[in-house]
Amino acid sequence: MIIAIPKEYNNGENRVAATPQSVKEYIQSGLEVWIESGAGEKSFYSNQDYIDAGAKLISSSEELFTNSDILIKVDPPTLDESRILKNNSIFVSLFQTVKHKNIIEIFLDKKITAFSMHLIPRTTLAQKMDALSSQSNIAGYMAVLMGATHLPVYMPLLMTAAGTIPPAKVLVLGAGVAGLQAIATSNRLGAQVEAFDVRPEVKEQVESLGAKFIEVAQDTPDGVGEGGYAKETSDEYKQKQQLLIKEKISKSNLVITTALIPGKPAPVLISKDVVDVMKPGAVIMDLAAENGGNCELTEIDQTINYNGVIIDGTANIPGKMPFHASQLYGKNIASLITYFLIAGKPVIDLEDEIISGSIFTHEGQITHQPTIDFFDRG
Amino acid sequence: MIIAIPKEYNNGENRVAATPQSVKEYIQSGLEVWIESGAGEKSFYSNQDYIDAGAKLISSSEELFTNSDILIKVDPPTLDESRILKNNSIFVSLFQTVKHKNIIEIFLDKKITAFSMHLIPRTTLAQKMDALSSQSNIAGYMAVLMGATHLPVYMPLLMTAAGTIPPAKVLVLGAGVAGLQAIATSNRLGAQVEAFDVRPEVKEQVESLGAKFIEVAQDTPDGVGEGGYAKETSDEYKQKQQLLIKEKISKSNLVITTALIPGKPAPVLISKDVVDVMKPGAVIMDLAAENGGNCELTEIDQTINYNGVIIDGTANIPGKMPFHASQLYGKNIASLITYFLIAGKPVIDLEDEIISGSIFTHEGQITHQPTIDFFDRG
Amino acid sequence: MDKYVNLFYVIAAIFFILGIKKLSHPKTARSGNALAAFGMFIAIISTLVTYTALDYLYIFAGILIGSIIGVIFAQKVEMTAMPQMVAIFNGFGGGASSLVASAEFLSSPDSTYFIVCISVFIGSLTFTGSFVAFGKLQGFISGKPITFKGQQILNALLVLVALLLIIAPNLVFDSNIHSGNLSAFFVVIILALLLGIGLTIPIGGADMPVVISLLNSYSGVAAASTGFVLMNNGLIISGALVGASGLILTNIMCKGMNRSLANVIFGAVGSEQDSTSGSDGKQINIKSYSTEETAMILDAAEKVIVVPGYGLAVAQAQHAVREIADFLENKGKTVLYAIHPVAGRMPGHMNVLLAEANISYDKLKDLDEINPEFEDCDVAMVLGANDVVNPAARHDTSSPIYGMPILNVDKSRTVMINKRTMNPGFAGIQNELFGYDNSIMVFGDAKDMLTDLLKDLKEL
Amino acid sequence: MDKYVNLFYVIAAIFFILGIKKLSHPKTARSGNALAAFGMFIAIISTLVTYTALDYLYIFAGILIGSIIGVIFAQKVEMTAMPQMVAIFNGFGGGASSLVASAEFLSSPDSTYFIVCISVFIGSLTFTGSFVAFGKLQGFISGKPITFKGQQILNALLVLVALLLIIAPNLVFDSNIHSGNLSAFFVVIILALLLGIGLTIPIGGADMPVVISLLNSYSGVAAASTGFVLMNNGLIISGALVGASGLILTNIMCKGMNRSLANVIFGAVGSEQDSTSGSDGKQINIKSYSTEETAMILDAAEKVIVVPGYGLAVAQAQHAVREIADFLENKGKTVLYAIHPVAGRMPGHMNVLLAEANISYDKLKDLDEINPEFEDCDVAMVLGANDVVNPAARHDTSSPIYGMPILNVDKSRTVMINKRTMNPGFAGIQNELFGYDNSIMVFGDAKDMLTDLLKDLKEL
Amino acid sequence: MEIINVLTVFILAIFVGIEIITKVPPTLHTPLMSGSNAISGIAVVGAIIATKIDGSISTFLGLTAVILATINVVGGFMVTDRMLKMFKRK
Amino acid sequence: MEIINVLTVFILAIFVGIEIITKVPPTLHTPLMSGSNAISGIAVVGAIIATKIDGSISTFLGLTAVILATINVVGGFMVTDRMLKMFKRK
Ligand SMILES: NC(=O)c1ccc[n+]([C@@H]2O[C@H](COP(=O)([O-])OP(=O)(O)OC[C@H]3O[C@@H](n4cnc5c(N)ncnc54)[C@H](OP(=O)(O)O)[C@@H]3O)[C@@H](O)[C@H]2O)c1
Ligand SMILES: NC(=O)c1ccc[n+]([C@@H]2O[C@H](COP(=O)([O-])OP(=O)(O)OC[C@H]3O[C@@H](n4cnc5c(N)ncnc54)[C@H](OP(=O)(O)O)[C@@H]3O)[C@@H](O)[C@H]2O)c1
Ligand SMILES: NC(=O)c1ccc[n+]([C@@H]2O[C@H](COP(=O)([O-])OP(=O)(O)OC[C@H]3O[C@@H](n4cnc5c(N)ncnc54)[C@H](O)[C@@H]3O)[C@@H](O)[C@H]2O)c1
Ligand SMILES: NC(=O)c1ccc[n+]([C@@H]2O[C@H](COP(=O)([O-])OP(=O)(O)OC[C@H]3O[C@@H](n4cnc5c(N)ncnc54)[C@H](O)[C@@H]3O)[C@@H](O)[C@H]2O)c1
Repeated sequence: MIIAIPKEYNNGENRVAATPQSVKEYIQSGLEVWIESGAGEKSFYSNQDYIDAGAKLISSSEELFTNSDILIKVDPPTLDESRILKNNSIFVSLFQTVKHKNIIEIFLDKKITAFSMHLIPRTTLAQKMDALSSQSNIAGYMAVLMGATHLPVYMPLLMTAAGTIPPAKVLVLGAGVAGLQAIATSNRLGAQVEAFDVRPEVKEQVESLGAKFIEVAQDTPDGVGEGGYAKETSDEYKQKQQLLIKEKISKSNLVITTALIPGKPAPVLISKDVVDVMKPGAVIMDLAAENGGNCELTEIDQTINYNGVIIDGTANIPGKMPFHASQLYGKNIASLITYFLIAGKPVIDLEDEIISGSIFTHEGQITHQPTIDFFDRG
Repeated sequence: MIIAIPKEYNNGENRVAATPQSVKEYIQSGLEVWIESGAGEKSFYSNQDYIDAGAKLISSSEELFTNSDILIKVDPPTLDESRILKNNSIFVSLFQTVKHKNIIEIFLDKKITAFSMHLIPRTTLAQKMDALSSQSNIAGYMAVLMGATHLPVYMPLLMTAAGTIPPAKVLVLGAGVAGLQAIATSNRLGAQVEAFDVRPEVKEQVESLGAKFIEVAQDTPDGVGEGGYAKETSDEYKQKQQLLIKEKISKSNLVITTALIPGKPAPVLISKDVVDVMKPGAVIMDLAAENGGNCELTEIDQTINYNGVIIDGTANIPGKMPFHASQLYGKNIASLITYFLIAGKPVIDLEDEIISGSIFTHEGQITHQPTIDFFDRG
Repeated sequence: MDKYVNLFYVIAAIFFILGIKKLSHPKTARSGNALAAFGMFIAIISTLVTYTALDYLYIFAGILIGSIIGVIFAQKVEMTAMPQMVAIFNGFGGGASSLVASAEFLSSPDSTYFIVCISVFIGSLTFTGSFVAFGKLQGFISGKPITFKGQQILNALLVLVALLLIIAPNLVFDSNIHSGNLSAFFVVIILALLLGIGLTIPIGGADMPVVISLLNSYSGVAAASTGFVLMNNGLIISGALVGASGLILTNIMCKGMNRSLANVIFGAVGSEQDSTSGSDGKQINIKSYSTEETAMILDAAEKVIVVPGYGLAVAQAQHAVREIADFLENKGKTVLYAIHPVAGRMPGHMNVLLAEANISYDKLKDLDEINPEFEDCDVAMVLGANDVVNPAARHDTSSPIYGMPILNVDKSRTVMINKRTMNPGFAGIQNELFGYDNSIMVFGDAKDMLTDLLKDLKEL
Repeated sequence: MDKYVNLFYVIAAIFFILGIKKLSHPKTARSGNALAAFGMFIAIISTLVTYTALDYLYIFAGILIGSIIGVIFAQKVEMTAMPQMVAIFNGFGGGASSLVASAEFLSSPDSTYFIVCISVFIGSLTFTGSFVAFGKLQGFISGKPITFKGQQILNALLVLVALLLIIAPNLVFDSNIHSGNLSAFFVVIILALLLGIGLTIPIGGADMPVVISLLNSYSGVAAASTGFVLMNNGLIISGALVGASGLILTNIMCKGMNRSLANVIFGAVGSEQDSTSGSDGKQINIKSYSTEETAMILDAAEKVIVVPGYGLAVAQAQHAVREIADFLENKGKTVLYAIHPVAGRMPGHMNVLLAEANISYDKLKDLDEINPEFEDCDVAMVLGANDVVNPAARHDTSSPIYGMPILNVDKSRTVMINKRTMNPGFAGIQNELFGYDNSIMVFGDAKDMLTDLLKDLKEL
Repeated sequence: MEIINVLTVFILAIFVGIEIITKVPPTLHTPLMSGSNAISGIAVVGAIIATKIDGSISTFLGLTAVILATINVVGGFMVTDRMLKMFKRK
Repeated sequence: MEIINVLTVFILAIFVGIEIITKVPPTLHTPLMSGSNAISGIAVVGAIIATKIDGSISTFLGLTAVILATINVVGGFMVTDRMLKMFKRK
């Protein structure tokens, strides 16, 4: 059984799907590991590191795709790449099914067993495979550092001989994993942090990090969907939210938005007219940029200055911290793969919650219900 | 009496020498304030803010230079600018006398009374005018944020489901104001911080921030010069230092260097062969870049990647945080100017320690001893 | 009666005083007991030597028999049965007092009727009360409170009638003083015996230690009143000592349970240990401890491992933890922190939390490092953690977290678990750990609990 | 002698016991004093009523005169002179005991010579000792220890001779018991009077309170021995009470000074307040306080302002400060932090430091905000700060920091300054604040000091 | 006077009893109870004296009292000691 | 027997004295000292009794004793009260 790790060619993608450490794990589980030359370079892992760990260095990307039984990646494959995948092989990467309809069709055609690291259930047991958690955590942390670097002001309170500097006001919208980490990091830097989220149980979590939770008064607590994800919310709610957000934003120095709704475009939390009332020098870090952005003005992978307000739409923030991002992602994927390997052979047990949850095509069928629904809708 | 604030045209200089707040102070002291249109823009102070504070908006830079009795700036003037300065007027800016010989000659010619904010004595009483302190503090803080953004690794310790992330190792070389603030900020972010400096009394200060002080074993404590500044140190000391530094650096993720010796080029603490043994992905923030850099490879205002080691030579880091940098610098200068104003008129008392310390040309004479020495040497 | 015997009684009393004082400090307790025993020895010997016309045969026979029984009891009893043993002994003591007073009264009925009755009343009450307490603890009588309607009224009636008979026997009985007193005397005994049962039976097994302590105080009073009957300083002083200090001890014990004495005696609640049934219907029997008791356990520990969880963050108790740890470390104990990879609600949550309290990185251990350490750990302090210490993950294949590596806190000698309720954690599953033999629960908000715990630790 | 008088004495004694108990708690102290006074009233009245053949004229005259003098003394004395007042009263008490015993002895010389002598010995010693203590405190005698070679030996000799005369007067004097006893009796009195002086004179003024407390205990013993002379339960119980509790109090006071009783009595150190001379030769008289005393001051405060400086950072005492502040806030006090712009060694040093201990931002006040607050602040706690609170900046034009705005801590009721030594801060200049009337110095590393202070606060 | 004296002694002893224990750690509750319970076996002294009283009932009662009180004393002190031995640190 | 009884009382009173104070805050040191000092003025009772003793010396000594002891008692309690009044919070 060959497991292959190709180099990532996407722009800004510095990560790699396996580290020398995870290569060792695969070899211990009885797999043969092929890796594309230079795959780890941008994550600061050298070819030599991989060879030392026992991997075979392959210089052509094509060779990997056509020969491997299991192919693991960070980003989804290109159409071309998916076309040369070996039939009936296993493919694993971060993969938003609603964005890559034609790739899925190829997968079905080739009877690829495809896993998306996006779909790992958010249960306690699956935590070690939960790439969304590990990568969001990095995004939340980095967003604060990048935001603070953009800011023309200090984050902490300082009382100096040349005057007292008030602490920066940080507002975190959407307090999932990324949001919570953003709260924690801003707090560490001494800023005044407020946060909010549609899921009411998040209040306690925000407070457990020492920040203030802003509540939108609402009658029915209907922001929660299945599996811990937020549903798109009612119109009335949205209105109230917009008002409160607008007021808070106008006073904030740094706004970090992380609101996502799986399988849908990110909700717009900051419209243009809200940005208009922000102070000059304020910064918006939009972590939802990849899914359309939580701010109306966000442009993906660009940092724009709109009337003195800086809006950073960097999509792949974990890619900016590639060493640890790859280490964690590599560990997540390795945990998934060793989970379904039995004596060096993959055994796909669709009864298993984690397997069935994270698989989306198998033996020519789409197995993931929301994806089926999406295909049905057209 | 007209006090004038021109716009800064240097590349990367976002600061301004007066904020609306300091304009008010000048007006209260009986001065007339002229400001160049757009001077505060890059610091997020609008023309309107200045007008509201009582300043007169002037669109031509030349008009300011030729008419003002007191001219305050952030950076030293260009040769052209200094040539049009009004005779016998007062000029104040950050000014390293040894770097601008020809400007000083013009000043002498025009009998300009010139103050350098670099020369403010480091005494308790002069703290509120101490621009080096206020700006170094920003540099130390920003250097950590910028360094952490460059780093491919986390700063804090994290124990997660995908493995334990060890804390980043931060090394601060030179623990003056900037170094101490860098220590404090790295500490806040959860890194493991070590620091060192040639002045032995700094040990206690480093420890008072919760970091570890690395000591170079030495026999005679001769690293201390007058006024709290470090002298260039003995050869033997340098050798031992180099060795210890090399060892520590090779293990560090982030190295922040701030070592300066006033009136001299910055000491080289990190030679090329030291960089060679650093880990890939390590980062050097060289805050001494403007004075030649503490690292041999530093290139001013560039971020280079040398075999995977990132060396950031940004010279004007406070300029990256212009709102507060200007606020503090503006306050520092205003404190100095109101200090020598009596009933709205400047009174230059060369008996006064602060005045005599920070002035370098007055009535056609160089008054600053090290500058005289420098001129004498040629 | 030689006058010097009283001197010896005073000396004996001094030994008792010192003994009791020392008994209330852990380090000196044993020697305190020995001192008290020695005081008793002095009292007995000086009595034997001074009083004349004693019936030595009976006395020695009695002492021999009593000693043998006492030694056997004391040797045989299991450690867990100590409280009931004390109850029996106490009953015997009360009985003895009452017998002595009776003997004096019966042989010379002009000895003050009043004081004899008091002595007999209290002694007899102690006698039966102690035996009921014993029965409850030993399981001969149901440990549950036995209550019926009008119980309190009946008890009150018993007391009133007895008091009436003690104060004015002749109002009720024969106006002939002697025979009237005699009848009243017997009735008082019977009433007291009944009252002892009536007062003790409605109290639950869990509250028995308090009751025994109270009865102990009574038996002191009984001895003192017998002292008045015999005009014997030794009995008076010792009896008064035990009576007063026993009452104080009873009060301390009540405070420790956060109850008033009245509540214990008349509450008739005497609830049993909590038992909670989880959502899956399984019953878990837990032991709920006060912070004071927890402090004692920590005090005896050498190595403590703190296991922080989400609840610690919710309570924002990071500084409180640090204070406790500092205190323990200053006492020379080792304190480590076990960080489970998924503790909290975001990766690294516990790291952020503990960093806020400046807890040194070298004390934070991850799962692989810390798990072997639990084997020789005295106390694992689980603070607001739940799922990450659930042993079901190790053995219960049906558990949704089966297979997740957990912190093996159950391997340590004692597991102290703090949370507010018996509610489950994030995974929504019950935790059998709470019912383990070496587990103790300390309920409450983590911050409040730790603050109290620190206070109690300092007061030890 | 009516037998009931003894009952009243017991009742009086109970009042004394309760009175002393209450006197040792701040909240109940005043009522405790009243209780004790009432007990005394009972004792006196019942004596007057019960004893017959009393010389009422003399008695009432005596009581009247004594009362008038007592009232005048008590009213007139300045608050600062309280300790010497107590010393005088105590001397009178000891004198009275010794006079009573003498009277009994002189009128009926067969009353036990031994016990009379003990009573007279202790009473007389207390009398002169108390007056020496008074003289030292009032300044009539030098407050410095007065010592000479062989002083201890002389005192020992006095004691030995007196003991000999008490135990075996006839070995020395006339073998005729009566006249021999009489001579010995007078010699004992003289020896005791001398001894009182000899024991007290080598002790320094600062230690006088301890000495007075010890003499108070003695006067209790004197009263008790007089009780034995008169076979009076009232005197015996009350005297024993005062004797024993006085000794304990003396011990507590010694512990508070970190000295042993022996050290106080024989140490002959009794050092005066420290005084330090700065580099410029100016003398500053400072008051050095213990953490225990500081705790009392904090306990009485409503509003406390913490002034952190570089020393707090050096000591890394940020968490300790927070703990103290939490404690004070829980007691309902206001705690604020005054951050001077140049405190520490880098801009914002104190902010970084206090943020580490999670001290809320709204409690941090900058110079302009906080300076008006000192006016109604009870205690300013200056922790490792120096230059930033140096009042020379306000008025001493020759000072190198003249003109710098400082934190006006000296405006608060009490300024508590903690540092390790009298060394200057960064600016290298002496700080006159330390010698201000409302300043107290608490020396030590800030972390250690705060830890102790917290302990002491909790023990109040 | 006798009774007054005895009362005095009684009252003072009560005060001593009240004051000697102020704080007891929970682990010592049972041993302290048990130890002071053994002291209340001082009734044995009374029992010994009671045997002197004439009359067979009294003697019988006295004998029984001696046995019971001795059990209380001997058993009480021994049991207390056993409990306390447990606490000794290894 | 009398003396034994009196001794008993004395000893018990000492124990009570030892036990009643365990912890006293420093501010109360002086008041407590002063208050218990006033109690030691119980010698006034002895002084009163002493006036009864015949003989002019005794009576004179008794009178002096009454005066001194009364000063101790009256002054002591009053001074204590004055001190304690100070502590009252405004
Ligand atoms: N690490 C992550 O990234 C992450 C993210 C999301 C979810 N999770 C999940 O969260 C769980 C973490 O495990 P855990 O053991 O840390 O937490 P947990 O299993 O959720 O248990 C926390 C316990 O703390 C108690 N608690 C809450 N507030 C408290 C307070 N103020 N004082 C004292 N106790 C309090 C609660 O019991 P009471 O209510 O009875 O007090 C609760 O049982 C895992 O299941 C994990 O999968 C982890
Ligand atoms: N803020 C800045 O940017 C900056 C930078 C450089 C210099 N400075 C200067 O530093 C000074 C700051 O004023 P400051 O009041 O904070 O400090 P300071 O005047 O330097 O005084 C600090 C005091 O703390 C005491 N101390 C040191 N270690 C201690 C410990 N472990 N425990 C208790 N006390 C300790 C020292 O006295 P002992 O030795 O007797 O204990 C010292 O007198 C000013 O003069 C300022 O100009 C400020
Ligand atoms: N079992 C585990 O150990 C574990 C680990 C990680 C995460 N989780 C759970 O997974 C869930 C999702 O976490 P995530 O970070 O991936 O979420 P996410 O990235 O999908 O969404 C980010 C956050 O945005 C919020 N959001 C959505 N719409 C919003 C709106 N209009 N306004 C404001 N906020 C909005 C969501 O509620 C969510 O908190 C959480 O419940 C988390 O607890 C569980
Ligand atoms: N009085 C005040 O309130 C006040 C305020 C600010 C600063 N100061 C004092 O001013 C002085 C200088 O501060 P700064 O930050 O401007 O210093 P700086 O920028 O001139 O130098 C930075 C640091 O580099 C160190 N250094 C020089 N050569 C070195 C070498 N070869 N290796 C390692 N380190 C080397 C210096 O010792 C100094 O600490 C300090 O003594 C500081 O305490 C005083």
